[in-house]
Amino acid sequence: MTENKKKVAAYWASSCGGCDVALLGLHEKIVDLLENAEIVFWPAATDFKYDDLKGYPDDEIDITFFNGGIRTDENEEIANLLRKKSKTLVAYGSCAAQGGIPGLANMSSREELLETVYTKTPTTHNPEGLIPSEVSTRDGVELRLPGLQERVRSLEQAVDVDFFIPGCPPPPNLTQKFLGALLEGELPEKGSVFAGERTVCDECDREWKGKSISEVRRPHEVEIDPDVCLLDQGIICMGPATRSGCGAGCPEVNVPCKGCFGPPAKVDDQGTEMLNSLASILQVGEEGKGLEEERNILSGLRDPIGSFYTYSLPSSIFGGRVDDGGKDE
Amino acid sequence: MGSKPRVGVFVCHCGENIAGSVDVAKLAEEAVGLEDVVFATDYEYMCSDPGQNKIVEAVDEEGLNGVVVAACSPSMHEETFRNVVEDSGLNRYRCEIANIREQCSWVHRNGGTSPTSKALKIIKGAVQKVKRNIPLEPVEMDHSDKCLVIGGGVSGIQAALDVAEAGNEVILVEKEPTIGGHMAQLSETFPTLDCSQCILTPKMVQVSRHPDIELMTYSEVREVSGFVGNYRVTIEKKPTYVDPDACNLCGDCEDVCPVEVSDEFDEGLSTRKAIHIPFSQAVPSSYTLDEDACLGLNPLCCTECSDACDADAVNYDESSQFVEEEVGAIVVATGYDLYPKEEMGEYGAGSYQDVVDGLEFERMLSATGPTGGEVRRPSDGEVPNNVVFIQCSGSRDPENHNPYCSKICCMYTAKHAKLYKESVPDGNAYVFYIDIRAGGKEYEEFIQEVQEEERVLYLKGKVSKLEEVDGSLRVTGVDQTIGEKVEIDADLVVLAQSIIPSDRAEEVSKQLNLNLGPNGFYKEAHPKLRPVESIGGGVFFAGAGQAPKDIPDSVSQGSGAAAKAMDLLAKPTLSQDPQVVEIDEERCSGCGLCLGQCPYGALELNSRGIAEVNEILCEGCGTCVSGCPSNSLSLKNQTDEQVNEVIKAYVGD
Amino acid sequence: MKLTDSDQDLVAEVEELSGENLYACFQCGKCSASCPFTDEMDELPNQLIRRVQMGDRRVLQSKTPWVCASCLSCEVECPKGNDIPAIMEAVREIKLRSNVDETDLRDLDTRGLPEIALVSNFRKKTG
Amino acid sequence: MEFEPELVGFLCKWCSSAGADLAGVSRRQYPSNLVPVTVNCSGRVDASFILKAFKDGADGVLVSGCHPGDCHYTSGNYKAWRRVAMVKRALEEFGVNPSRLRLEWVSATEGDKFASVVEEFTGEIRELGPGPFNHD
Repeated sequence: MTENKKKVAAYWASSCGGCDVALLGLHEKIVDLLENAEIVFWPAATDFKYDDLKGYPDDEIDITFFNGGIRTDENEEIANLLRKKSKTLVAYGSCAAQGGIPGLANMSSREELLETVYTKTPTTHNPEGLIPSEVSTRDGVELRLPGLQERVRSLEQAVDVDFFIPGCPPPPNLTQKFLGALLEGELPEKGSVFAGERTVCDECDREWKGKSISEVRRPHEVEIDPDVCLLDQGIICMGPATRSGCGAGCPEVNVPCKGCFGPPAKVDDQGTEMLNSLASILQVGEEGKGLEEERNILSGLRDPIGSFYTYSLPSSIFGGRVDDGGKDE
Repeated sequence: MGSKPRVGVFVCHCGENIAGSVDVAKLAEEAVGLEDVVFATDYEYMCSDPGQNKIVEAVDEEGLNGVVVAACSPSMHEETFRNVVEDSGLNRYRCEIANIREQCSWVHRNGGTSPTSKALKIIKGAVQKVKRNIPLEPVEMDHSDKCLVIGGGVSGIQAALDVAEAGNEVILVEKEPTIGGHMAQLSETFPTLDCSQCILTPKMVQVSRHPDIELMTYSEVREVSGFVGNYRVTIEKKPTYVDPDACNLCGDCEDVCPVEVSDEFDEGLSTRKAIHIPFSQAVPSSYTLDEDACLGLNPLCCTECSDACDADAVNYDESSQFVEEEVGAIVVATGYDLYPKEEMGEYGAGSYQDVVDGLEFERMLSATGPTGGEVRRPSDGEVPNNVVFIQCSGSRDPENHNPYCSKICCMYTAKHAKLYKESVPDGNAYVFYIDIRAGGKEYEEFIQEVQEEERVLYLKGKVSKLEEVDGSLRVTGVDQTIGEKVEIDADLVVLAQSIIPSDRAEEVSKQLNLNLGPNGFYKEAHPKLRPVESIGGGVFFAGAGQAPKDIPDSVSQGSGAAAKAMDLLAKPTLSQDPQVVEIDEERCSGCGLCLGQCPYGALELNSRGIAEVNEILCEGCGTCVSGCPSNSLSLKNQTDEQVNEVIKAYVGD
Repeated sequence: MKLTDSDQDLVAEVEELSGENLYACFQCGKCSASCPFTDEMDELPNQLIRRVQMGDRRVLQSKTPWVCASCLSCEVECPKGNDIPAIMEAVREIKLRSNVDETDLRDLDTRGLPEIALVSNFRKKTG
Repeated sequence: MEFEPELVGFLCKWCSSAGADLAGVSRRQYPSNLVPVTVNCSGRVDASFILKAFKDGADGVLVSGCHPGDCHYTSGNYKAWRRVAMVKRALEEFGVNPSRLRLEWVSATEGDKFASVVEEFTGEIRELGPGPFNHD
């Protein structure tokens, strides 16, 4: 172990674990990394304890890859701790960067979530209807669980973040690119996103040929033309409102983009941009003649929030379901 | 703003108009407290000379780089104050109007939340906007001085003559071997009964002789690129195989030609040779060899016409020529066709020889037509004694045919009936109609005259059925005035077939990026206020391609289109409001979603696959800006940031 | 009604008797709108004119000309200045001149009847 | 004190803002709760403007443009129509009463209509109470 080795940490908050796997997805490159870096904290791969982390002096860690959003008090506590101990904190993956899929839970209240998960799912067996709470006593012993917060937040919504590597999970080449920049000491300005500057369409070879679309279809309802833009074929593809850098892998294999790279540089709310654009290009017959039908199509869309905010709900304008201050009609 | 914003706010009392319900002094006081506002004042009449001077002085003394005038609607004095700001040395877009009169002081005199607090919000919004405004200069562009007219019917002829008379070069493109259009086929014109050719052919000759009109007959526009002021047009000149300069119209070629085909000028009621001239006064006056009918342009098969031509005008080796032209304005006058009578299942679907359409009947009535002007029925050449005219044939029938009124049929049917009665005084003319629409100068008088003087029986009701019974045509209709069905055994039936757009309309609309309405007619920029302009600008409509029209309307619109074209061509440069769309080339991915959203076709993808805006075509509506999913488009001085900051100024605190 | 079999003589006769051009009528209906007796008629005055235009002899069976009181309302209002009462009279004349005697004096109870009524009766029922 | 809603109105420059001006010229009185943002065309109204207005604290948002067929830019109002339909759908999902967003066609000659629309809308939102991000 040389003195020059960079101290690297990785942490997993509210996420599926795929991002940790993605780090391992560097394959043999990880060996190169280990030549130049030392892992000082990575619960998914190594046996470090929180106390070890707490014991480090501030700014001891050169770089922390933080994946997952902030869902629990524990997530927030460790995020703060890692922020203190790290020179550079990277929001790694869609959940850390925008809140990710777990962020869709923001469409329900905490109580609704617990009730659904512990009592309502078809596979749940919980005859007593027990719902975990932060503090409980068993055999005279007080047990504590990290608190489940009201909302999922992206890492940036909880602590200061230096860089973002988006993706679900981030593709290895972006991680490599970041590590290269780190080791060369050539990191860009704070707040940079390690991905493209444009949208997925920039990397997608499909061509938008029409002027508008006249219906919205689901992928299984279409015999997909491999050369034509999926949106042009009526399939909701988030590509136009999603940051590039992934190489358009999904649309290339007839799978519409779900938006995991988050919004492109100038967009702050990916979902709103997409629903706005979809409304702009939907046209039944001659412009202005099919208004009622168009409205029916738009208001009949299944799960608009789930479709347009798959990965970005917590960092969107509304952030999730809100309480209408007023009375319901 | 490059340097730090220094905004001045000028609150107008407008006498008591604003000051009567809004605390103007308080507004000025509060405005100074706003971020980036370094000066604020109120004055009785900001638009007066002393008021304007206050702005000029403050810009100078306070080093303002943004001005907000809180006064009346921008539609009143935005120009005034922008001029003042320009006079004071700033770019005119450094000025914003806060409308606190029409939309505040005048409408909130009593009750509700305070008009003063609303006025302050409006001012705050204007401050947020003006400090983000960028200086802009009008977009200027050179243009070609030529005008292209597509279609050589009477409307196109009129447009071409008017534009050329104004001193601009005109290229008149006509797909047929002669100009004249349908008007040249007509016998006489309603309501004056002028001989159609007599009034038209002098104009045709004028076209051919005009030094500034380049006439290209037997030609079609094949490709158009560019935009208003600068169109690049490729025109195909099809081979006529006859040199018009050499041809002396002796007609020897026609005499010897062994091929006879149906004559389209006579609507198929006569035949012509493969080498032919549409009619004797055709312009250009020259023969055309119809390559489809000719025995193959093969000297081994037949060289009769060439052999017979003493002038050596026939040349079998001619081929299509493609001519490229740059033009600034385009007049589209592609005209109309008749809805085919084959579509009229209820009227025999074209299977009865003695059921003719309006144009066929015109040829029968024409002195130069196949019957020399005598009405004779096609089947046996007999003079018909009972003639039934059916109006609205294919019109006003949304379910089976066309939904619209073809406008001219009431009049030409009356004319037909009159001319028939003049030709066959003992004959009976019956007209079936739904309504008589005679809304033109001296039209109603004409209709009444035909009914009264010519004793034409007008029956109110549509004919349901037409069938051949014992050698005549049994017409079954109704007369609603007596509420009874009527039958007529007719010798000849004339269908006033619906007017439809010429078959060229669709192609031309694609070439020029024009919109077609639901019935295939060109769609104008505004149905009432801009009836001859296309949405995109630079292309103007004349004649029946835009909607069914009679001759006076077609000629008027031809002149109207010419005036619009001349107006454009007369400008030294084309200039445009610079508040147009701008594209962030670093961000645009060329997804293409914006292209179809632009009503003006101002957006296209460039060779790098990135959207590019044509600032001349862009009208600055900003629809595409909001429709861009990556926010790569912005509207100058109405950016997302500006709107969002205005919103914050209104509701955020 | 088969128009090609129409009775052109009827048209000519009405025009001769009335001195009016039947084709001057363009069926606006104002005569019928202004007529005070249409409730009693079996067809409207404009319909009667149309039938005559068409040469429809059934018009001679119509009640309408007999209900017509020649009050001239229609003529005053007609936009074409047609003398419609004259046309009505012409139709009545044609009917009368057809010389059909439909009244048998013996069937009539003439007691107490004013003379003028008797004359009217002859005029109406006899032709 | 009675709840006074804060309303933002996006008015197109050619029809609705001119209509609002006409209401002024005719001195037609209406509540001052709505503050107008004039944009070139109702088609300029981005869905995010509407959501941000709510986020900033607006209790209601009006989008007003030229009548169908009369858009100064021929078809921007149709885009507005569809975007508003879409945002209403999203608002509903987000738990916001979609009546807080209103689309109206107001022409330059309809000063009275503009005033009535604001009057009605203000009343309606006053009834509904504070918007999703206005809890004060």
